Amino acid sequence: MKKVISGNYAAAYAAKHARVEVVAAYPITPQTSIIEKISEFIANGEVENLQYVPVESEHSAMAACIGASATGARAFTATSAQGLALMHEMLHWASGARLPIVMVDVNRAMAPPWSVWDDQTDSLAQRDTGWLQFYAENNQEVYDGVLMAFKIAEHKKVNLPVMVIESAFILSHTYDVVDMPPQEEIDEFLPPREPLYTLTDFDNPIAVGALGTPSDYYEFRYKIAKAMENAKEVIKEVGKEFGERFGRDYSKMIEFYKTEDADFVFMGMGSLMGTVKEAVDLLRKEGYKVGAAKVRWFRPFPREELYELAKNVQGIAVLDRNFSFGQEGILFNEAKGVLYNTDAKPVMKNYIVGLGGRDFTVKDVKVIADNMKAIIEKGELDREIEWYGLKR
Amino acid sequence: MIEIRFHGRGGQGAVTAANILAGAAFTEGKYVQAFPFFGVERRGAPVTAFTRIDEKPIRIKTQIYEPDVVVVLDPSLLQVVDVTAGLKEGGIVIVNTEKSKEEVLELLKKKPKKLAIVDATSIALEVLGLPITNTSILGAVAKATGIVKIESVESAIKDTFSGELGEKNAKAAREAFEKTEIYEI
Amino acid sequence: MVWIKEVRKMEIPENVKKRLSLPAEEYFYAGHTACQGCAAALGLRYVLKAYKNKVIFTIPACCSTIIAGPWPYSTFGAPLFHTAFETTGAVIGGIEAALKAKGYKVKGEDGIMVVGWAGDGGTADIGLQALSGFLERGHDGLYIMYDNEAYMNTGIQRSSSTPQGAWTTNTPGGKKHFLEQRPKKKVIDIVIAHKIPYAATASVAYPEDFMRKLKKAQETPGPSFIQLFAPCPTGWRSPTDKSIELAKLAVQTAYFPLFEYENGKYKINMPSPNKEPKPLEEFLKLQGRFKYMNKEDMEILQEWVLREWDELKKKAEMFK
Amino acid sequence: MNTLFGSKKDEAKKLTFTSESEYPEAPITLGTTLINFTGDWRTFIPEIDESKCVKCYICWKFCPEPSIYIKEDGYVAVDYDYCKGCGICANECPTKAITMVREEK
Repeated sequence: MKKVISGNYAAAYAAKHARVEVVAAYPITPQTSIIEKISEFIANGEVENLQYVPVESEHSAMAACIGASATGARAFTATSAQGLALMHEMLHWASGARLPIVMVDVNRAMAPPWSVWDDQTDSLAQRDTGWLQFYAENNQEVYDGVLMAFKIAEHKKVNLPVMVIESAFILSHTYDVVDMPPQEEIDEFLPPREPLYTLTDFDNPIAVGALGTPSDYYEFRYKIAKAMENAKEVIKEVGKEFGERFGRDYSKMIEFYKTEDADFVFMGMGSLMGTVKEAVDLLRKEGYKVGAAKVRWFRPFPREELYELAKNVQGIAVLDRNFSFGQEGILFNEAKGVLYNTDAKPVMKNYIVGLGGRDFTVKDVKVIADNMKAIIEKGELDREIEWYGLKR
Repeated sequence: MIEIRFHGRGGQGAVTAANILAGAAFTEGKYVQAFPFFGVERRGAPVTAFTRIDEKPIRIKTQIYEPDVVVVLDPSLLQVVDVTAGLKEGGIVIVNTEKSKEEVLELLKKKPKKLAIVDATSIALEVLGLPITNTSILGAVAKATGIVKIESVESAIKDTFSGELGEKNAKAAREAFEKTEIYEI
Repeated sequence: MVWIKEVRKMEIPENVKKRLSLPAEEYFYAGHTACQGCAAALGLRYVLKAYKNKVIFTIPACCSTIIAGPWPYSTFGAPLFHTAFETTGAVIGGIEAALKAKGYKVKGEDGIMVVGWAGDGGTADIGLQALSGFLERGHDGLYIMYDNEAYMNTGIQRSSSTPQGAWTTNTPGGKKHFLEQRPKKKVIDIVIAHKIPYAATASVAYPEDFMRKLKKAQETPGPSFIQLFAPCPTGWRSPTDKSIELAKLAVQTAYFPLFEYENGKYKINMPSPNKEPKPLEEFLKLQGRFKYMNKEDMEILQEWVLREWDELKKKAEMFK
Repeated sequence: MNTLFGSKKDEAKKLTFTSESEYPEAPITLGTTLINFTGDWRTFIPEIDESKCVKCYICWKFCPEPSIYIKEDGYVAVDYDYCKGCGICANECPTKAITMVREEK
């Protein structure tokens, strides 16, 4: 059924359709309407067996999800920025204990100064916590992302938590058409969870997370690294199955848009890539041979797909709505690193755009296109990192 | 693609109006997008909200700078906000006011091609008993722009508000549709 | 992978079993790595005797993390989840929610007990917020704070549950006479302020009383809280064989009186409110942590004990 | 062997892992600490004088290990594999039936 709903409502519906059993969450703008909607489902009796724990902080939200997930339940939460930062410690806990929790992070800029607007630095700062990260371009992808996230997270080759990321307001509060399959079809796609272990086996009791001495800790870290590597295959498999069942294919970790014959491409994540695709069409009408590469999955990082792209283009303009202070945009940093030991050496330039929700428009993409074109023609970077649109 | 900008005050339902309009266009098979200005405005402060309507999926995720249509829910805003900022050549302005066409034009910085006037506040007070003009003004939008049919607006309103509330709001929209005066400038 | 399936039953003669004041079964395994004379380990043994294997434990960072055994071994004959320092209250809330979502019976007769077992630092300090959330939301669980009055696992640093005048490694006694400056935080009072159905203090020296309270906690729906006094010979600089003696003295001097709070009513269990408690000095003199105290320090602590004891007696009188 | 944990103690196995693939996927425990004989921590060892023992089982009750067991005849004995020699049993024994003596090693 198609419905015009906000990104946050899409997330809430997806959680409901995934038949989550425990939701523990704490209010923060712009996440709150996800939890409000879920509460509404409960109040209206639209969900069965859903326990909602209105915790006293995000740290406890993640802790409660961890307890619930370790007990075998399908657990869900959502947060933003400061809340995600507060959870940081427990994000490691969730992955270390191999719990397939799914969380929606509504990307929001970190304070100070206070900001409630879109910025990817909050989620990217959690890149080393052992969570898979999926960046949604639009509300449909928020919905699809949450459904796929559970299936991928709970896959026996993965057993890791997944973060589904959407933009503050640009998706979270924007109404858009979302197609939601019938519940029976979703149930077929996403059967009940079969946990790796559970705390309810009283005859064979286990202790989870006991002290790992230097002789054993290392191997458990390797297990997570391997599961993350396995996740790449599982993502493609599940993305393909999703496409076959529901008509929207997610078998690629990077969505390539008109990249086949492109001289150079724009690479980025999340909602800004919708605007970029629009701009690519307009630029192509004007004779530019450009494309777009939307990185859907940042963790695990799609090394192989990026390499395939990089060897066929002359340049990559990496658009980062985030920044790692003392270094560069985070996607740029990772993409460049991946290509270092390969024979693909496109010109790469980092454009820092839209921090704290500053609008990033089709016009801006055109300006960047001209800049990239000049760089490629000249064969020389003007500068490696550009704070695009900075008031100078 | 048609881009519509709503001007209202916090609490008047400008955001809901943008959403209902999107819902109405959606029932006619269009692709839609509706969003508030991403601010932190509180009740009473001037707010804006936006709707995009297109025949194909809408990928663009930016704010609207050059609207085709401007809808003003609160007449007092005409003195405070430049409601015609960025209005496209040939654009339409729809105002809830008791003022005359001349008086409204006087207050607009940029002259639209078409001006629609309706006293939505009186209609809302009469039908709903409340000065909430977001549903009635949509009747004017349907009439002045022809983007959506009034029937679609009515059904989108009933989808948003259940029961009697939906009926009343749909009635307000229909009434405004009938009473809207349209002037080609 | 080898799974060791063991449901432990002590091979105690049947005729003896009847004469024991505690359940014979052991679900707390030997071979653990607690210090000699550790009362916290004893406390765990009692909880496992009370609930057998039908309990899910949550333990944050504390000595019990180590006591519970290094991977791949567990000291527990029941499921256990190790968690981060400040999260006990939240994790047991999550476990309880999951059990309910899955249709398990929680608490009550034959119900699964969800138990948080945390030290005084993990409860009175870093875990206080999550504890408050757990209590306020009314989860069906039990939170046990084992109180050894300092951060023992990290090497004896003061917590807000450390008594005034005590030596710890960050409140040392020196030429300028530093020592712990603030009185012991009354966590149980904070807990009672949440108006939960059942809260109690208990001591390892009185296991029958503790067992009764554990039973009560199981029978009472909603959140329960027990503050268990658990001497630490390592941190208290006391002889390892004196742990029980010290725990008894703490009660007899009214330094740590045993009482229950049940649906608004207070009930003192020990010592007798009608008798003068023993002088505090008897409790203090067995412990190296109090050896830096001068006469004035001792008086301050003795006064504090009697004042608190008096307050408790008044509450017990007022809320019968 | 009639000790506190009986045959379970015998069955307890030391687990060794030589390759990554032998590890479980998640850090969950696979055995009990009964493999860990903490008796060698001891300096003093409890000795029980059965002639003084009144079978009150206070020592059994207060053993934190636990390493005191009850024999067929109702007298108590110590599982020296685990007893760390803390001396609580001797201190709490009302008839002084337990004494802590320096252990010869």
